[in-house]
Amino acid sequence: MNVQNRQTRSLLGRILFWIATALILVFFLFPIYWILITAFKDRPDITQLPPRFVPWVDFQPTTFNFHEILIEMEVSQFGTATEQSPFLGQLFNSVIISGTATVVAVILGTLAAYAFSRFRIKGEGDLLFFILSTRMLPPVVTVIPLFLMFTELGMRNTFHGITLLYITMGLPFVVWMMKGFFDEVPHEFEEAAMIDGYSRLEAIWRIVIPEVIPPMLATAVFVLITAWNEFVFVQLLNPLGYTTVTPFLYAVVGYGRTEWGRVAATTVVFVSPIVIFTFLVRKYLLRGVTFGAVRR
Amino acid sequence: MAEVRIENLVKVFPNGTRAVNDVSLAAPDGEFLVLLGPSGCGKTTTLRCVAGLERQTSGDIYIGERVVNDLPPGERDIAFVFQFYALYPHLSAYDNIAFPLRAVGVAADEIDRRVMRVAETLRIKHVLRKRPRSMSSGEQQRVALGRAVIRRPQVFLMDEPLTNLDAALRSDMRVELKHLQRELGVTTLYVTHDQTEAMTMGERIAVMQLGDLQQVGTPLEVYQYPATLFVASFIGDPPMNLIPVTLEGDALQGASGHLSLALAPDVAGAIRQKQSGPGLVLGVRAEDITLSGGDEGDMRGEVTTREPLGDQALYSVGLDGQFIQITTAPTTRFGVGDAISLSIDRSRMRVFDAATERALV
Amino acid sequence: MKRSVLLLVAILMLVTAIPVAAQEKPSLSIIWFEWPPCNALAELVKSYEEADITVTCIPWGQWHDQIFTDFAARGGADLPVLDSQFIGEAVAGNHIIELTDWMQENMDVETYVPAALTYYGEYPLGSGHYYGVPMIADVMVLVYRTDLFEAAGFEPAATWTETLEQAKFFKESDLVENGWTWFWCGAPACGDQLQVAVNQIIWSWGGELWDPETYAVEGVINSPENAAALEFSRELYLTGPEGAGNFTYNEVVDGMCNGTAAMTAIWVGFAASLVNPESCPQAENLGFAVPPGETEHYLSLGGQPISVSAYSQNEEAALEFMKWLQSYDIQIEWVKLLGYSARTDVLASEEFQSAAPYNPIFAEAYQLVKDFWNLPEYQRMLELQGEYMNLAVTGQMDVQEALDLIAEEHQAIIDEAYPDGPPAQ
Amino acid sequence: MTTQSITPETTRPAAKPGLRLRWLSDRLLAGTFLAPTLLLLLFITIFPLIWSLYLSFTSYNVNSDPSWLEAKWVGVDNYVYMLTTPRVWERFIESATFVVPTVTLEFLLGFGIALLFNREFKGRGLITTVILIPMMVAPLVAGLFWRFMFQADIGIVNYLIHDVLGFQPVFWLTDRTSAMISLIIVDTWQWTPFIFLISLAGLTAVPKYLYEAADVDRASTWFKFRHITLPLVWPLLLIGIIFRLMDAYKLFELAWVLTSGGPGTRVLPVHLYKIAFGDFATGRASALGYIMLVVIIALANLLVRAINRSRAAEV
Repeated sequence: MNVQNRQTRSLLGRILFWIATALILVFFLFPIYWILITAFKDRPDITQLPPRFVPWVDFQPTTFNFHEILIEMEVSQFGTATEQSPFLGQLFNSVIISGTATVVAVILGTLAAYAFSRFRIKGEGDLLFFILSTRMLPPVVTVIPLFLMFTELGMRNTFHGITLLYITMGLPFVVWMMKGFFDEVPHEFEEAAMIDGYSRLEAIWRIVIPEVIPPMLATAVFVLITAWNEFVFVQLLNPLGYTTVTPFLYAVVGYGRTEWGRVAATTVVFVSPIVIFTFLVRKYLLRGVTFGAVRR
Repeated sequence: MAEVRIENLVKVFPNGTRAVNDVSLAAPDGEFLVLLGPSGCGKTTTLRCVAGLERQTSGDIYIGERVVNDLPPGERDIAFVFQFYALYPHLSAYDNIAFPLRAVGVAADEIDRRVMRVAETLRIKHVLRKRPRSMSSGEQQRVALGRAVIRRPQVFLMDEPLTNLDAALRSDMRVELKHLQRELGVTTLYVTHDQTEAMTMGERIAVMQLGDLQQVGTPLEVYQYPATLFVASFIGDPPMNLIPVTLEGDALQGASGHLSLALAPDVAGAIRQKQSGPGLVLGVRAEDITLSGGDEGDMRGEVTTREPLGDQALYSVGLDGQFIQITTAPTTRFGVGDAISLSIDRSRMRVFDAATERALV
Repeated sequence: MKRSVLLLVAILMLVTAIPVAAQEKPSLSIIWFEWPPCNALAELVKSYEEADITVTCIPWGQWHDQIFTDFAARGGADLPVLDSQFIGEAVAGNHIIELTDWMQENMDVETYVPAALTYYGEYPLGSGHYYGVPMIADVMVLVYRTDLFEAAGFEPAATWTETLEQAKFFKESDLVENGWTWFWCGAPACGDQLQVAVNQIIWSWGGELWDPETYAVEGVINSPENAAALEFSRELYLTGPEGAGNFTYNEVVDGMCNGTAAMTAIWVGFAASLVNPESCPQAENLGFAVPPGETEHYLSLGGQPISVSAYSQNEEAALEFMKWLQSYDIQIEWVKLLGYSARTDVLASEEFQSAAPYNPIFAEAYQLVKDFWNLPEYQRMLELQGEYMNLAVTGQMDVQEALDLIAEEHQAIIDEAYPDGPPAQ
Repeated sequence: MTTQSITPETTRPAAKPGLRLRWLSDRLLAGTFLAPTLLLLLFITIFPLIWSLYLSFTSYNVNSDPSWLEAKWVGVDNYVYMLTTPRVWERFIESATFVVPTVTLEFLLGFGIALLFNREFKGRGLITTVILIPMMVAPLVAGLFWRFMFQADIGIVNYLIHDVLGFQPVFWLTDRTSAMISLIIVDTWQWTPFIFLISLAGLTAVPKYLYEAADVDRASTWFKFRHITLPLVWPLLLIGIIFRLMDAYKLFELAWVLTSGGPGTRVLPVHLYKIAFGDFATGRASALGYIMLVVIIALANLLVRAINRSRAAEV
């Protein structure tokens, strides 16, 4: 892990650096902060001008929105009918569907990438491009045929149906990323192991696997994000069974009055698993994302 | 060309290790000075400080008359040859060699002329179009050299450039490198852990250990008159025999009484005066000991092994749990187990103070 | 026949509860979009014994596409509540059954507001074939800040021009920030919001969208009256909040409730939330009136028809339920639950008039309803109208140029769909 | 060849009898490794591809035609219609005015920030992770909250511009040009971290001794950037740009929520959605879908070839 250690010796250089960093952080993180504090505001505070920025100073934070989405939601703004919020069930679905899809996609994709990198495959370039091109057709065109296909095969409202779809959506990214990585890992060590009598599989197990875990984790982050936030297919294919959170996210916006508080609260809870996972694998992110495109 | 002077150089890494410990050293204009020592002795760090790739904690470095402490590498007019060549993987050999000239905007035709001349001298014209990945390590090494030479710097700094070559190529390159340096007359600091390279290439050798400069001297001085126990043990193959002794009267006595070496009174006097404690170490090269069948030598013992080395024979004789190694003419015929006696050439032996490890006489 | 619209993505979501196989009682399913009347319907059907009825309310964004994807899958609810403009599409795909004869025997047809029956169920217009009966009637009511009107000495005006003067007065005054706020969004995701708002102004200026007999649009939609009406809309827009070009019902309700706007006109369906102090701070200061007219007096028709799916397994039970639903006393129950009926006798009934303060105004306004074309090409024509009129209202395009563009492209769509003129009646 | 990844001194595994027929196992292994991925891709994507390709040559309307099997074959009418209607060309231009500036801006910003952060400083680990959060937020939510912030009257952005700085308020979402600008801003906000991460990974992968050699060769900072950093990192950036190009080209949710597909931001997927789900004209929608596919494949092909060219010149 090489890091340029050009100490910005000059004081001016250091000041400019920290000003630039501050500006960057504000641009990228303020909207996140805005979502976070909106989640803790009740309705009047949300749309006030001048905007309420600082909790406890500008407004009294309340956990009302979280209560609504996690426990019990007042259904119609007019009546008093309330119903048990479906959010937690859907969050569980999101976890198992996106989680399984990510794990399987990363494993299958890595195996395929290894094959592309180590063995001479006929028409390798075209095959790789085909894999990449499966991600190019706009979903709006494929959504109807998939709907008909899933209905025909009875895969709607099932766990395996949507998960299979998410695995396929994740594969292109995994294959391209991991192939790049394998190209960078020198062949000599596997070959040496094989000369010593190890089969290719054992050589992989002993030499390659320990080395491949970091980039697999890095790839997993990207695949997870795509599966986690997917909306178009899940709300068409799984409206009744195994629904994930994204359709709920759409519905919770409400009708007549935009329920900013609820949307923000849902987002905060919905995005935190990914933030945590990314934080856990942050060390591997840099190392794993080179696509092997930088020659040594 | 310029003289390189290092004064009281100290380098302490952020994690606390004192890589260079108050080293002062000067390489006069045009000299090929070798920095020799085991890995981790601070020789590379010293070289990198001279190059400006590392910033010394304290001490001054002069190139020619200029103090270069605060100058970035680019402004020190030095060339650095890396151990792993550091060739730009995406550039051809030609572009790699031309890189330093392009960096300062030399005209294209001038660049072409000089690159061709360097390729000529280093016999790498045939690889100019190739990229590093498709060249042999020998060729890569010469391209790295080409990149350094083309700039006509005041100083060459080389960090173990030959270690990655195979044995045969390495000995050729030693000769070529030495010839090239003498022809260009550029002051060169050359780092290596290989004493043969040091002995054959260096006009002077600076031996370092754990950050300290042990000794600076010509190959002969360093070989024949090692200033410290470490230099004695590090230089020479087989290494110098080091026998713990004590001064009894005018004679050096071995621990088990098998060895007693009479000294000239003035020599014994000098030792007694300079020694800091009773413990002394007698240092004598294998070729400075003669074997004889009789029993009138300084020491008697029994032959434990005999190794024919082509132009010599190497004997080892057990004494107080250590082996004394003696090289003789190939024709001497003592067998294993024969009782022999050894006599030591007084004029070529060294006596060290066991505590300070420094040579006394 | 109006379509109320939500801001959200309109990609379909099926939330039809799978009907539990009742022992002998048949089970029926109804699908509608999620808003209070849908909950009211769920309440109403509980008192129906002949069948187990499940009412599913899905977010508006997915409502149109959900129903039609179910039609595509040859399934879906027994009794889909469509929007008036969907009738064309549904009939073209023969997804719903004809009710013309059934209506005559089972419904007191003469008690209904004639326009309601026509616009909710007849396709093609004037053909005498009916495919839907009114589920809920809806029309816009004028909503105004009573406290501001008192301060300014105003009364709800009868004409749009006078209303504009009032709005301008409020805009310049420091009593309130904005005069007239409205759902000006004409973008694809906003469905028909701008269109229903501006249509009633065009009709009130004596203008038309097209000629139903000859299917001609050129020369009709870009007539001088329409241009004047659109110009007027622009001035009305200017009395509202800045950048209201993307406003939807949400922003309008927000504006009225947090007190930054003096007046608007919105579907009566929203009235319930406007008078609920818990969700609307300005609830006490909001008054209701019949929206103004001009040389003529028309209002965009809202409400939705209910139809019987061609793929329903128990068509008989469905028709039975429809008969029950349309009966007088059930319609009375319906209005008690804050539903709205298209039957004049129910509208005149004491129960309806007293159910909510604005009901009498609704009854009066509902007599003035008029609606769009309900052709299968409705969607594309609606989009074009929305896009260009929005540019005109927000001042990014000259009014006449916008109308000419709409006329040209609408005519092209109709000519392509009906090469040899209107389909035989 | 720095030894960052595997040290040659890894202790050799104790010799164990492996499979005798080594070449068979290799080919067999290649098959077993590739099969699941290719089968899955085929199973899930093939039917939709064939289905929509076939239908793009028919006048099928999923709503009115009874079943797609009897859809009426119209040859290339749909394609001709799509390529000759001026409105469709407007959509292509509008899509381009979105994709090109967005991907360029994301590249410049992402790579710039990576260069800035490619040094040792306090909190480097935390900042490089926290800055990735925008990428993790669902596009709908990003659209919704940015819409809230860009709202002309009650939005914070105009509050800052107008009330605090005193400039004229900007109609971010309703004015034709500024609507596109706000769409670009939000997409850049959400996806610059993706390019940033890839760039930083590339920069840290460049061996440090190359820069040392360049320093010794008196190369200026710019010269080092131009002749070492860029050429080495460039292929990796291209891969990042390809993925961004594909996704920006397919963008739908953000345009639908932020500007409701309104004036100036009616990018192709929004138009495609309206045809597919508004008019249910599946035949036409599929045709437009395939035209879009051909365009993006051509673009991606150019970029992939550029990458291979840089690697192939490896002779």
